[in-house]
Amino acid sequence: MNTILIIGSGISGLSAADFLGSLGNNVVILEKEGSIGGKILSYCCKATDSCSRCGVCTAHEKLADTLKKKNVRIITGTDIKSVTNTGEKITIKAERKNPYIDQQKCLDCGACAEACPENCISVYRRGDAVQYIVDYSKCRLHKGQECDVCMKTCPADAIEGKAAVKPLTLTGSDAFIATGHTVFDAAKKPRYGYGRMPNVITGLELEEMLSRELDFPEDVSDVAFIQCVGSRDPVLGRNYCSSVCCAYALRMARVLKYRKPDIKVTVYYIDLQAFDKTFTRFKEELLSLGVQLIRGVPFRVDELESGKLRCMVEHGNGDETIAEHDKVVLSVGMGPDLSSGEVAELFGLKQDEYGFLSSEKSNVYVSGTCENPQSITESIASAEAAAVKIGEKE
Amino acid sequence: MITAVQKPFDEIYRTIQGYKKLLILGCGTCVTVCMAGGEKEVGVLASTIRLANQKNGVDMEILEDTIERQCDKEFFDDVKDKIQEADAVLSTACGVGVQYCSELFQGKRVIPALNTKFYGTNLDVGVWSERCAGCGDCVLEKFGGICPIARCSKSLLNGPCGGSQDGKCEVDPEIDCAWQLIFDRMKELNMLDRLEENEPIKDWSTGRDGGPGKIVREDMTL
Amino acid sequence: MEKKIALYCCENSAYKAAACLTGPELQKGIEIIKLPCTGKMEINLILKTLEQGYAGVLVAGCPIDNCKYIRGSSRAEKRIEKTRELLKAAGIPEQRVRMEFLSSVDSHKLAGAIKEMKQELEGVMS
Amino acid sequence: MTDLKAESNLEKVFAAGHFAVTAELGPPKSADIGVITKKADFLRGSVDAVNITDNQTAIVRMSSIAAGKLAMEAGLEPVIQITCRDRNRIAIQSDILGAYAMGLKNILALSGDHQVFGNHSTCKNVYDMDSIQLVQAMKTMRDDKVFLCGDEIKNSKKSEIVEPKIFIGAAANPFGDPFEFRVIRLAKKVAAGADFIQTQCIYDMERFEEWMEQVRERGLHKKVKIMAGVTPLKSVGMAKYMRDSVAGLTVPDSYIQRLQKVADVDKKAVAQEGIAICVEQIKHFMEIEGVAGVHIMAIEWEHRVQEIVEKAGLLPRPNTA
Amino acid sequence: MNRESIGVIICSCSGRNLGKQEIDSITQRLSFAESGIRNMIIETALCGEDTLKSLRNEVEKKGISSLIIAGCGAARISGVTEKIADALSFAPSSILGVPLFYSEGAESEKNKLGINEARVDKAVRGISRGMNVLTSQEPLEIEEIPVVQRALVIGGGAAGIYTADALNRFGHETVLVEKKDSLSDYGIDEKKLKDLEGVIIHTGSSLVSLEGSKGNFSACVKTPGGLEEYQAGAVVIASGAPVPADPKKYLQNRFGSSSAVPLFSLATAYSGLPRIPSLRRIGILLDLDRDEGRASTQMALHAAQEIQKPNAAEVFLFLRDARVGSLHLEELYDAVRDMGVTIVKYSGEAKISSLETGLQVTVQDDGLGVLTDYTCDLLGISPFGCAAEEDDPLSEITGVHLDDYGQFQDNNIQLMPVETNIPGIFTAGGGRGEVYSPKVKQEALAAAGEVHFLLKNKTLHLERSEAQVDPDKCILCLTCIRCCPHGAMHVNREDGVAECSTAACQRCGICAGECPAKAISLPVWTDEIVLNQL
Repeated sequence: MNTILIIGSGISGLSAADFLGSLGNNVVILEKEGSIGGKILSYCCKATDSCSRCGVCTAHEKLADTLKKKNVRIITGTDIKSVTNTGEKITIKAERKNPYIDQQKCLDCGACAEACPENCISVYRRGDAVQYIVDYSKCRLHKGQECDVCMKTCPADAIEGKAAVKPLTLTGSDAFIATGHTVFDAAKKPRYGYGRMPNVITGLELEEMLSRELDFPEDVSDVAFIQCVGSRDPVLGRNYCSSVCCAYALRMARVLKYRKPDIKVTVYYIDLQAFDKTFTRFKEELLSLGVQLIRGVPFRVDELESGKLRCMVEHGNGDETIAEHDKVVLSVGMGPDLSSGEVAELFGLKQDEYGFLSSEKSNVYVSGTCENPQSITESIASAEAAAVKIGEKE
Repeated sequence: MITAVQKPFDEIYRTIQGYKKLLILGCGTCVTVCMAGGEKEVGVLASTIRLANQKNGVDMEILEDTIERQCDKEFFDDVKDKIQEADAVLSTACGVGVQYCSELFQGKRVIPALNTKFYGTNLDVGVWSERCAGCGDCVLEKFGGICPIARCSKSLLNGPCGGSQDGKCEVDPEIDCAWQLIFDRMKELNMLDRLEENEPIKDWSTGRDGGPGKIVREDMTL
Repeated sequence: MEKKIALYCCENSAYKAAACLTGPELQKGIEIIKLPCTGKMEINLILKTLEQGYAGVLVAGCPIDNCKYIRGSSRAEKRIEKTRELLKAAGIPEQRVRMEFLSSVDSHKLAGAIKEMKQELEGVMS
Repeated sequence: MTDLKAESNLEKVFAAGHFAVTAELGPPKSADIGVITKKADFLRGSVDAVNITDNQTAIVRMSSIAAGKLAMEAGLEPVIQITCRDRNRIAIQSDILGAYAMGLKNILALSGDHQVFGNHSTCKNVYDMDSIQLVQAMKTMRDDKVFLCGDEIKNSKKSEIVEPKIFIGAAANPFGDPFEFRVIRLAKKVAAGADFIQTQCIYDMERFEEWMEQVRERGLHKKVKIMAGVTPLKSVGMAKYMRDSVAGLTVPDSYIQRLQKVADVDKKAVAQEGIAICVEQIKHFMEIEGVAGVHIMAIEWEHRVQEIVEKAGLLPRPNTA
Repeated sequence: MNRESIGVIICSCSGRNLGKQEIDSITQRLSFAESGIRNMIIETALCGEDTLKSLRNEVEKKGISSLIIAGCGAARISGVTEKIADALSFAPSSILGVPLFYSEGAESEKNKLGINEARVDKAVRGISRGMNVLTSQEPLEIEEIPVVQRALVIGGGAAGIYTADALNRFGHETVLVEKKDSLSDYGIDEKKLKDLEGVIIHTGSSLVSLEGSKGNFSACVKTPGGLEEYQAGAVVIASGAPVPADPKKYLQNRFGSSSAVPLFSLATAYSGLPRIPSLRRIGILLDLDRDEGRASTQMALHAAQEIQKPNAAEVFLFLRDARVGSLHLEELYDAVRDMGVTIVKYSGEAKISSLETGLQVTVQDDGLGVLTDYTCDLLGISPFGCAAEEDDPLSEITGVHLDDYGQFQDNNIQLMPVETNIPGIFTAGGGRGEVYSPKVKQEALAAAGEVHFLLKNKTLHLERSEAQVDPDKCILCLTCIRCCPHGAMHVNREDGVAECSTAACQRCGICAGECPAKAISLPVWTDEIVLNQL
C-alpha cells in the first residue's frame, strides 16, 4: 500500500489526506507548526441567520474527520531537513519538536493542560475540531530543562518525547505539497499606518476578533475596509489579485451589520471580485443593508487626536474625498508561505516570480494556496483534484 | 377532496370549557391530507390545550385518537369506549364527520374544531384550491373542463363579467378569472364556437337548492 | 427557581457548537438533545417538551442555505413561527420557543442566544 | 310606427333614427324623494331617458323600480336596471310585472357588482341566472307571453294574457378581458333578445373603435342599438384614479396631460376641460358607424349634463309624444 | 431492546481521569436508580488494541448487542464509538457515547482527591438517558447493496471529458453522453483527451430517463441508433454553462440588431474580424445581466488582445469590475490596457441602443464620472451574461434541484464540492456555475474522485435506519414525496403507500416532520426516543 507524504496540514493538506485516506492509502502529514489546521484556526464563521458560504465550518469538519482516520498520521512541530526523491520513493529526514501530542490518541480529557507547570499546553476547540497545542517557547524542554509532567499525566499515552527534538525518517511513494500562504505584512505599506495606529488592523485580525467575541467592541461604530493591500501592486512586486479578499471583506461587512445593525461600514475597492454565483445578490443585500461600496482605495490613512482615522481617497475621475472612520481593516492579500522557498528547493519545485509553487515531478503534487491564491472551497477542490491524480496511479 | 382549516384557537378553547374529560378525535382521510385534522394536528391541538389549561389552572383530562374516517360507522368501533367515557368530543373532522359522530352517539356533546371549506385540490405542499361546487349536474363538458359555477365569483354561465382584468377576478387579484381560463382552454381546443351558444338558465334543484341531497343505489340496497 | 431549557440541536452544526459551551451558567438547566436536522423538529415535539415542564425550547440549526439537507432549517424556521403563533393564541408567552441559526464553529452565538433566552424567560415567566 | 315592442320614448327615439342620449340617476341611500326630484330637474329635457341604478356597487339604495316610478312622475323616462345579484328568477319576474304595470317600459339587465365591493360584503349572493339569461327571460315573457316555467302570463284560465312589453337593454364592456370574448358576449346578448346596449364608460377611443370594428363585422350594430358610455373627467385626480383603480378602464395619458396642463394654470378650469374632452368624445361617437346614442354617466354631476348635451349639439331632444 | 442485552462501559482511562471513588459512586447511583443495568464493564484505556480484543470476548460471552460508553471528551467520544462499532461489527446506532471529561475538566482540578460531583452527575444522567434511548429502539440490521460498476457522465464539454477521462484511468467503465454531434474541446488544454479511449461515447444523444438510487441507477439514453439502457452506480452531470442555443436570434429579439454577438463567438472568430474593413470599432461588454467572474474577463481580455494586435480596429472593453481574481490574469489585463484597448469601468446598468449601422453603448463611465455614449460596429456580449439555456429537462429527469440561478448545485457549503441533493449524482463545471476553465478541470477531477470513492467498494453497507413508513397510517397524501430533498420517497404502487429507499435516504427526518398522519418515523430518532432524553 502506498504511503503518501503531505507537507502542510492546512485545509488543502487535510482535504487531500481525508480523501486519500478514505481511498485506503497510508498518509502522513508533516506540519511545521505545533497546531493542525493552518490558517483556518483563526478564521470566523461569516454566517448571519443565513450562510455566506465562506467554508470555515466545512474546513473544521475536514480537520475533525481527518483526526478520526486510522490510516492518517499527523506529525506537528516538524522541520524537514532533507528530501531525497528517486522518482519511485521519497525519503524525508525531519526533526520533530517535543513534547509531541498525538491528537488522534488524545481523549480530550484536559489533564495535560491542567498539569503543565508552565501552562504551555492550550486547547483549541471549535465545532468538533479539538486539539491540544504546545507553546514550545514556554516549554521547559526547549529551555534545556527536563520535564515529563504532561507525558506522565496523559491517560491515553498520547504525549511523547523526553528530548527537545526527535529526528524522524519518513518514506513514501508520493509527496503532496500544501504549505499554504502567508498574508501580506501590512507594515510594508506604511502609508496605512499599520503597526503605528492601534485602530488599523488586518482582515485576519478582524476574523480572529469575530471568531472569539460575540459582540464587536462597543465604541466602534464606523468601520472601513481597504481592499488590495499588498495585492495588485506592481510596486511591491505583487502584481496579482489575491482573489479572496473581496469575498472575506464583504462577508465580514455583512456579519458586522448583523451583529451591530447601526454600525457604519465602508468598503474601498479597485474592482470587486465576483467570488461565486451568489455575488450579485450578495452585493445587492449589502447595499440594502447600507454598506457603502466605494471604488478607489485611500492613498493614505492618518490618525487624528480624536483617535479617529482619516482616509483620503482619489477616485477614477480625479476627485478626492476625505472620510473619517473608527477602525480601518486592511484586506491583506495572500502570498506564498515564507517557507515555500525552502520547500521548493527540498522537493525541486518551480517557483514563479511571486514565489507560488508548481511541480513538474511525476510523484510530487502541489495544491491549495501555495499554488496560487484561492478560497477554502477552491482549496478543497484543488486538493481533491490533485489527490485524484495520485489515486489514478494505483 | 374535502378541505378544511382549523378554527381559531380561542374559539375552540371557549367551546370546550367546563368539561372534565375531553376526547380530541382526528379523522384520517381528507382532513389529514389537507393538514387540518390528522393525527399530527390532533396532537398539536391537544398539547396546546393542555398548556393553556396548565396556565389557566383548568383541570381537564384530554384523550387523543384518530380514526380512518368519521363519515363511516364501523371506524368508530375502536373508539366507542373512549367516546363514552369522555364528557365531550372535539372532532377535527369535516362537517360530515362531526355530525355523523354526534348522530352515532346520542346525548354526547360533539364539538367541531375545523371550518370545512370546499372540494379542492392540493396544488402544492400547503396550498389548496377550490374546484367543484357539487351542483349535482356537471357542466364541465361545456366549458373545457373548467367549472364556472365553482370558480367564477358570480357563477356566470355565459361569459365573463366586466370585472375580468388580465386574467384575474375583480373580487380578488389572487383569484384567476374562471372565464379567462375557460376561454383560453376552449381556444386551445379550437372550440370557441361552443362558447357562442347561449347557456340556458340552470336547474339548481339537482344541488343544495333541491333540499338536502340523498343518493340511493337501488341495486345495492336490500 | 431555575428555568429549564431544552436545547434541540442539529447534529451537523449546533450540536457541535453546543459541545464547546463552557461555563456552568451555560450548562446548568440546559438539556441538550441531538436531532439529525432541525427539519425533523415537529411542532408537537416542542409543545410536548413544554408540557413536561420545560420553561423554554431553543431549536438551533444550520444557517439558512447551509442546511445539510438543503431545506431542513428553513422548514424548521416556519414551524417555529407557527408554534409561536399557537402559543400566543393560547395566551402563553411565545418567547418560550425560539430558533437560532448557527454553524458548528459559532458556539459563542449559541451561548449568547441561551443567555438572552434565559433573561427573556425570567421576564415573561415570573 | 307600428312594429315597436314597448313603445317607450327611448325606443321611439331610436326608431326615428335620432342619436339617443341617456344619463344616469342614482337612487338615494335613504327614503328621501327630494334627491330624485332635484336630479330630475337637472336632467329633464336634455336626455331621452335616465338609468335608475340597482344598488350599484352593492351599496344599499332605494329600489330601482320605486325610484324609477318617482323619476317618471318627475317627468323623465326611466331605464330600470335589474341585477342578478340579489334576486332569483321568481323575484325578478314578479318585479318585471310590477314595473311594467306601473308604466316602466325600459329594463336593463346586469350581472351586478359583486357584494364584496359594497356595504354588506358578508351577504349571500344569488346569481340564480346571469344577465344574458335575464335578457332571455324578459324576451320570453314579452314575446312568448309565458313565464320561465312555461305557464302563460295570465291571472286565471279565463282571464286574458297581459305580458310585460319591455324594451330590453343590456350592458357591454369593450375593455374587459379576454378582449376577443367581448364581442362574442355582445352577440350572445343580442341573440338573447337585447334591444339596446349601453357600454362601460369609454376613454380609450382606439380600443373602442377596434371593438366596434368587430361589432360591425358581425353585423351586430344592425340588430341592436349601441349607446356609447361616457363619464366627464372632473379632475386630474379622478382621471388618475379611473386609470389606476377601476378594473377594465384605461384613460389615455393624452387626456391626463391635457387636464394637468390646465390644472397647472388654473385649477377651476379643469372641470371645463373635462367637459370639453367629453363633448369631443360624443362628437367622435356620432361619427362611428353603428353607434346609435350616448349614455352619459355624470356621477353626482347631473347638473352639468345639460351643458354637455348642448355643447355636443344634441339639443333640443326630439319630442316623440 | 431489552436491558439485558445492553452493556454499559465506563472507561476510567487508566484510572487517572475518573477516580476510583467517582466510578464507585457512579455505579452505586446507577443501581440505586434501578436502571436494570446488568452488564457493567469497567475498562481502562478502552481504545487500546488489546483492550478491544478482551472487550470483544466479553461482549460475546454476555450476549451484549448494544453498548453505552461513558468516557473521553465530547469531541473524541464519537471517534471512539465508531472505532468500537467496527471492531465489534455493531451497527453504529447501537453504540452510544457519553462524554465525561473536558467541560468539567477544569473543575476536577479543584478537587482532584475527592469526587467531582458534576462529572458523576453527568455520567449517571448520560448513562440512564442512554438506557432510555437504547431500550426504546430496536436493533437495526445492516443491508448490503451491490454497487453497479459503471459511471454515467452527461455532457461532453470540458467538465464531462475530464471527468470521463479520470474515471477511465481509475479503471471504471464509463459512458459519456453528449447532446451535440461532437464533443467540445473548448477549455481543454490536453487535446489528446478528446479521443478518450475506452470510454463508451454517445454523441447526438441525450438522457431520457433515470431511475433507481445511489449505487444502482438505471438510465435510458436516446442515441441516433435508438434507445440504450445502462445500469450505473453513479452519475455525473456536466451539462455545461448556459449559452443561448442561437445567440444571434436571441440578441436580435433583444436589441433589434445583429451587430451584437456573444463574446463566445467573437472570441472564437476574432482572428478573422480585423480584416473586415467595415469593423472599425469593436466593443466587448461584460456584466450585462449579472456580475460575471474571471472566466468572462479572461475570455474578453484574450479576444481584445487578438483583435487589437493587428491594430486594424479600435477595441473597447466595458466592465463593471475587472475580475482578475486569478494568477496572471492581472498581467494580461495590464498588457491589454497597455496595447491600447480602451477599458471602460462602468457602474449601474449598461444600455444598448441600435443605430443605422452598429450599436451605441451608454454607460455611467466611472473613469469620467459621467454618462457616456460609445458607438461600436460590432459588440461582443459575454455568453455567461446571457439568460440561461432554454429549460434543460435534466433536472426533471434526474430529480436534481435547480437553484435560484437555474443551475444544478444548490449553493450549499454542505454539498462539497460536487455533490447534489441526490446521493450518487454529482455535478461539475458550468452546469453548477463554475466556468473558469482551470477550476472546471479541478471540479471534474474532484467529481471523478467522488465517483471512484463510491464505486471502489463493490457494495454499500447501509444501516437500515432510513425513514420507516407505517403502511396502516400512510394515506399517500404525497407530502413526504414532495418534501424529501433527496428524492428518496416514492409511491409503492402495490401497497398504495409511500416507501423510502435505503440508499437514497439521508436520515434527515424532514418527511417525518411533515407527515400529517404521523405515519413516518426515523428509527434512531423517534419522538419516544427524543422525549425520553428529557
